[in-house]
Amino acid sequence: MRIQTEEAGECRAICRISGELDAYTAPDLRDALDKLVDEGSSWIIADLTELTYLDSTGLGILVGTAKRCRQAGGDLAVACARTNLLKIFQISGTQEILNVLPDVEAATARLEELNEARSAESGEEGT
Amino acid sequence: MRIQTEEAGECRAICRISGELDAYTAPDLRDALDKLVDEGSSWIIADLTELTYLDSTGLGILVGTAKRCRQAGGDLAVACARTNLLKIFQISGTQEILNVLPDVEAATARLEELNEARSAESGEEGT
Amino acid sequence: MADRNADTVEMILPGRPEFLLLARLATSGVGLRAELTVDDIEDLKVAVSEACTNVINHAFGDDIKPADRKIQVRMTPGKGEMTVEIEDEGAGFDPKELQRSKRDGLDGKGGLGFGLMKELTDSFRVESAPGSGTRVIMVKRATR
Amino acid sequence: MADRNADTVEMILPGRPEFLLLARLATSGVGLRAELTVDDIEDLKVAVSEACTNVINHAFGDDIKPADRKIQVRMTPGKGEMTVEIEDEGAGFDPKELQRSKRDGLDGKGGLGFGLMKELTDSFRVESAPGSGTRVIMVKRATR
Ligand SMILES: Nc1ncnc2c1ncn2[C@@H]1O[C@H](COP(=O)(O)OP(=O)(O)O)[C@@H](O)[C@H]1O
Ligand SMILES: Nc1ncnc2c1ncn2[C@@H]1O[C@H](COP(=O)(O)OP(=O)(O)O)[C@@H](O)[C@H]1O
Repeated sequence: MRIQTEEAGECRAICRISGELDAYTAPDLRDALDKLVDEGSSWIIADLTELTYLDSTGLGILVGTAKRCRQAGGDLAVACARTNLLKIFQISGTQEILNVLPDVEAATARLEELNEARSAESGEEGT
Repeated sequence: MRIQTEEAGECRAICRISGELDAYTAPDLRDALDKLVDEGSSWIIADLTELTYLDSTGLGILVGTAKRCRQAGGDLAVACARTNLLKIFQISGTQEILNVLPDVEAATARLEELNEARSAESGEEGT
Repeated sequence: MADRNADTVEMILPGRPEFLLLARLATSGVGLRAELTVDDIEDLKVAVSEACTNVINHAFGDDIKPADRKIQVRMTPGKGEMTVEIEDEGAGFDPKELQRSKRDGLDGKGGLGFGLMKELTDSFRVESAPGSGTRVIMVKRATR
Repeated sequence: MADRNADTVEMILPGRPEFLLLARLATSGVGLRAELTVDDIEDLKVAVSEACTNVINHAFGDDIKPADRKIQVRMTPGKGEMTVEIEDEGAGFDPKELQRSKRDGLDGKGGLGFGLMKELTDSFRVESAPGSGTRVIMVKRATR
């Protein structure tokens, strides 16, 4: 597994994960994502376009990170188009909670939407 | 392993072998090469450019085919550039007897050379 | 016990995450013999990895020496199907508890692993009891 | 006997050519753990395959049932090296005969397999005797 993270300002970050994500490689991903959140990123895209293997250990980390993002006022979206991985999201019922979308573009758009919706909400609250 | 053979006229043929050549896949290659020789090809190029695995079983088949080609007045040349396979030819001392060359072009040229040399020889014998 | 026969591949792997990849490689190798499709093999790789991950995470208490933390894997390719048994001689558990924990899923309370094994194979069975180890038996049939 | 330890992977493979690929896949999987380079692993894959091919070709007479034709493989990743043992309970042979046959090499009279195993590993030993099976022990060290 290889991990590449990039902070994009305004609490946004992208984390590209390639190769195989299992209980052996998972701790590295957990560290990388925790670091992003600790350093202030709360709108995170997990780009799994080049990921070839995923199971419950990896899902656990993604779900945990999504929760931390939401606690910080943001959210997480997953970019993934590989059939065998999509099946894992689907069976585990995590497609919605993880905002699984086919590519980084769609994932970025989803996070923008969620961001605007939240700003609108808090705006309304404010009035 | 995948095998693709092509007869090119004037007793010439090329056999492209990709994937892994071991004791499991070897019988298919032996059949394909025997068929070429049986049907009249005696100048054969074994194109191993896309072969990823080779061991003594595969070497045995190549050497056997080279002998059959020479008995029929022709010869065999191998196109191979992969370091790990070249090591196998080298250790087994089969680089010369199998005319191992880096690509199909060089292998073709070698067979032309050998062909001309033989014609010249038989020409001399004839005079 | 699943049918073992002349084609059965047996492996004893160290019960550590480093060796999960090897269990998956073996699944591919035997899956090809069983004429499973590439997608079938991907599914079975997850199921096998989940079962092995469970052994690593749950079977052995801190008192068990590394040399005794072993995962036994048996893979039998058949005609268009493949049987996998994953066994440990660890702590075991009461399978009746599973139904309950299943709902907790991703909240870290467990249940997702077995859920995936079940959904990704065509037949799934777990034999376990506290104190007498665990055996998971799964069959994956080739899609046509 | 080679050192076995908590990291040793054991496999029992059916003694048939279909399973050679699996032996090589396992070599890759364990080789990565031993931090061998890609080239080291390619070399060791050939050595392992040769030893297993020998079991398939020479260890079992026609009277041996398929279920009894087994290849035992043990792989132990170490610090920058990997030990492999390949063992069978077949016919065995007199290793003293090897020197003689070696020269025949590719003439079909044998010798090339052991030659490759020897050249492609850093340490090579064969233990065999007629009637008591064969064990090949090889060590591959990581190139730096
Ligand atoms: N090999 C095993 N040894 C002991 N307990 C196990 C084993 N496999 C599963 N279990 C028990 O079954 C529970 C459910 O497992 P699973 O569905 O894979 O979810 P998780 O591993 O995420 O908890 C585990 O939490 C554990 O208590
Ligand atoms: N596992 C084995 N069981 C019985 N005989 C063996 C075994 N391995 C090797 N031999 C004997 O040693 C000889 C040399 O083996 P090798 O160098 O691999 O060449 P080859 O397999 O081409 O004959 C074989 O021909 C065989 O007689």
